[in-house]
Amino acid sequence: MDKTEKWINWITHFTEVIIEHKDDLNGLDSAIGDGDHGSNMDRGVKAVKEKIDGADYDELTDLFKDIGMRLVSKVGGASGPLYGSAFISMAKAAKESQEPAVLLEAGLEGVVKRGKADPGEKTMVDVWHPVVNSVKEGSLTQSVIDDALESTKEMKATKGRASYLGERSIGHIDPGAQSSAYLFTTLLEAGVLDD
Amino acid sequence: MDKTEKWINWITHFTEVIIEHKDDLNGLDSAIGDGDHGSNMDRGVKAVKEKIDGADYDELTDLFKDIGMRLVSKVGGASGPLYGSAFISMAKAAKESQEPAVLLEAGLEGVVKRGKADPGEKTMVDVWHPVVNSVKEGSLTQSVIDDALESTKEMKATKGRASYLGERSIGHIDPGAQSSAYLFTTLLEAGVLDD
Amino acid sequence: MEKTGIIIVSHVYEIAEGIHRLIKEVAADVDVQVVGGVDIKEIGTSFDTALAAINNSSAKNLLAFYDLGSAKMNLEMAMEMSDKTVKIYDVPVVEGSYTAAALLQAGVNQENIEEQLEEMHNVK
Amino acid sequence: MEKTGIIIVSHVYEIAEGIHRLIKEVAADVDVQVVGGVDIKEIGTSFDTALAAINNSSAKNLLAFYDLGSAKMNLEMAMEMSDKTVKIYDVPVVEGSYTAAALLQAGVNQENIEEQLEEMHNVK
Ligand SMILES: Nc1ncnc2c1ncn2[C@@H]1O[C@H](COP(=O)(O)OP(=O)(O)O)[C@@H](O)[C@H]1O
Ligand SMILES: Nc1ncnc2c1ncn2[C@@H]1O[C@H](COP(=O)(O)OP(=O)(O)O)[C@@H](O)[C@H]1O
Ligand SMILES: [Mg+2]
Ligand SMILES: [Mg+2]
Ligand SMILES: [Mg+2]
Ligand SMILES: [Mg+2]
Repeated sequence: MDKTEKWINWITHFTEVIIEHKDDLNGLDSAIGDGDHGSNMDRGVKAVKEKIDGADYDELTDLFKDIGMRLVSKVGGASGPLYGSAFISMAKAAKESQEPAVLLEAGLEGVVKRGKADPGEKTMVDVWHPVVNSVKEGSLTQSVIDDALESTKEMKATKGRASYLGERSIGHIDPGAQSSAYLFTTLLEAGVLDD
Repeated sequence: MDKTEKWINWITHFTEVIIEHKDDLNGLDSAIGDGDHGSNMDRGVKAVKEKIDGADYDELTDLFKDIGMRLVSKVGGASGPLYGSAFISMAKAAKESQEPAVLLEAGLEGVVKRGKADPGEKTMVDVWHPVVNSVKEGSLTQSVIDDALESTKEMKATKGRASYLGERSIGHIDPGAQSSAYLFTTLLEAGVLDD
Repeated sequence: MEKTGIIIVSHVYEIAEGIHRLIKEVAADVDVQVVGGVDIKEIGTSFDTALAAINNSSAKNLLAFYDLGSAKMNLEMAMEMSDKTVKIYDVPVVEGSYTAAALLQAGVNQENIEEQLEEMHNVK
Repeated sequence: MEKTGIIIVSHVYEIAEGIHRLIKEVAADVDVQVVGGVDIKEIGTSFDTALAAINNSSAKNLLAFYDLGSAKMNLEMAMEMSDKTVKIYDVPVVEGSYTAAALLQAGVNQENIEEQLEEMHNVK
């Protein structure tokens, strides 16, 4: 298996899961946002799939860059520049390293640089942050992801559209945290962290 | 001459003067606003003319009310509710009195109630206020009107669109002050204050 | 509880229509009445259209938003002539009406909406 | 002095077009580029259209305005990829861009425009 293959498998699998859960993501976003997170991500991952299907990637950096650029162009919501910045940042890091922990940490930095959210603000960062820490420690499991996702439920949103709801954002899972949970579940399943 | 006739002459004359000076008023408004004060007033007075031409007014209150309602409906700019409130307020006062000083003071109160401008804020109030005071003292002359108008030039606007320009509003005559100056010059010429 | 709606008076037809679309996305069940411009082409506001917006609402209690000062004057005249309860908020027209609508949809009461409108420039 | 222009990124096509009309009335000589929505129908913003707005301006120095946070993120990405000088202002999109445009038209410099933007919520 060459060095980009398992990463491509990951993204392909993520694409499928997003498409499958489009309505669920829209539903979560309806409760505390504008109800389009599923449609946004669906549009984005389909554009990514179109770009990478059949293409040959010798270098991880090229793969990640193509993914990031498609997402910033096509998603249409806040998640576009956020996931886009994650992958563009990973593309830069991939010039120096193939290490999942290094790459994912660069991804998190991209999300934080773009959205300026700290942990606890009820965003995708609340999944990315604990997950990346676990990857660095070599201890990522599905329950780390599940717990991180669940933790967003009781948070009050102070970033993004949900922040307009103030206290009323409490009691709902954050849609971007959910799509990020899919991202990391499929990462585990694709065996990117194995070897 | 019946009691409404000289007031009707005044409004008819005012209408003519506004139509004649439409471009001048637009020009003043271009410097510190959106350039439409002449067009706004032109539309308003034409609607007033259409309403009162040929109509019979036994009571001043009915005349003023029709004028006011046409202005609030048709002018389309800030001057609509301002002149409109002036005439509607005069209509109310005319139920009790035919005295020009009383009626015009009610007009000023209407403008101030609506726009909440104090003297010195570079608005039509800077013409209305000294003019009404002079009418009350029986001392209104053309030079009172001219001086009041001229005084707006060095003021800094703190109400209306011109206030967005801050210091840059200084050095220009206020368009609404100019149309109000026409209003009171034609009042003098129509002999409303005589006898 | 009395039904609460939103009205928006803008100087421009497209701004009013656009805010309506933005708001309806997050507040499908809130009655939102908008009016923009003297008509489709002409920029400005008038008493008549402001009053029509108030009357067209199915709600008796209205939160009102506007862009520039003359829209506010027409709104004030219109609310004096209406028997509905109208409160005008001096907040950014797009961001303020969006916030109020999202909160109304979530069932937040007017008092709490007002608190959030006051600090809303921090959200942006 | 370098030519200064304005760009506006909104989530909705009509809001962007409407602000453009409102602004041009008081700032006929200012280059104002607007973009609204992912396209005419779809609400949202994207990096591509924000970058196009920056590139389409004849000005090298740009004052940028947006409605909701995701528009700001796309603007930030676009400005990082552009060699123009772009400064984003966290002020009400309609009222803020209107103020900046009126002042630019009057020849006011950027520093003084910024001072007025800071106190602009008092004007309303
Ligand atoms: N500033 C931010 N930082 C991190 N994540 C954010 C931020 N703003 C929004 N998000 C994430 O984006 C998600 C919403 O994405 P989406 O619905 O596609 O965008 P939009 O809110 O523009 O419609 C939220 O659930 C949240 O996880
Ligand atoms: N709050 C106010 N109080 C008194 N007069 C005002 C106020 N706001 C605006 N004006 C007057 O209205 C005039 C502008 O009228 P007009 O151009 O018809 O309206 P707009 O500014 O809506 O285009 C100004 O020159 C000023 O005299
Ligand atoms: Mg959304
Ligand atoms: Mg959206
Ligand atoms: Mg004007
Ligand atoms: Mg106007």
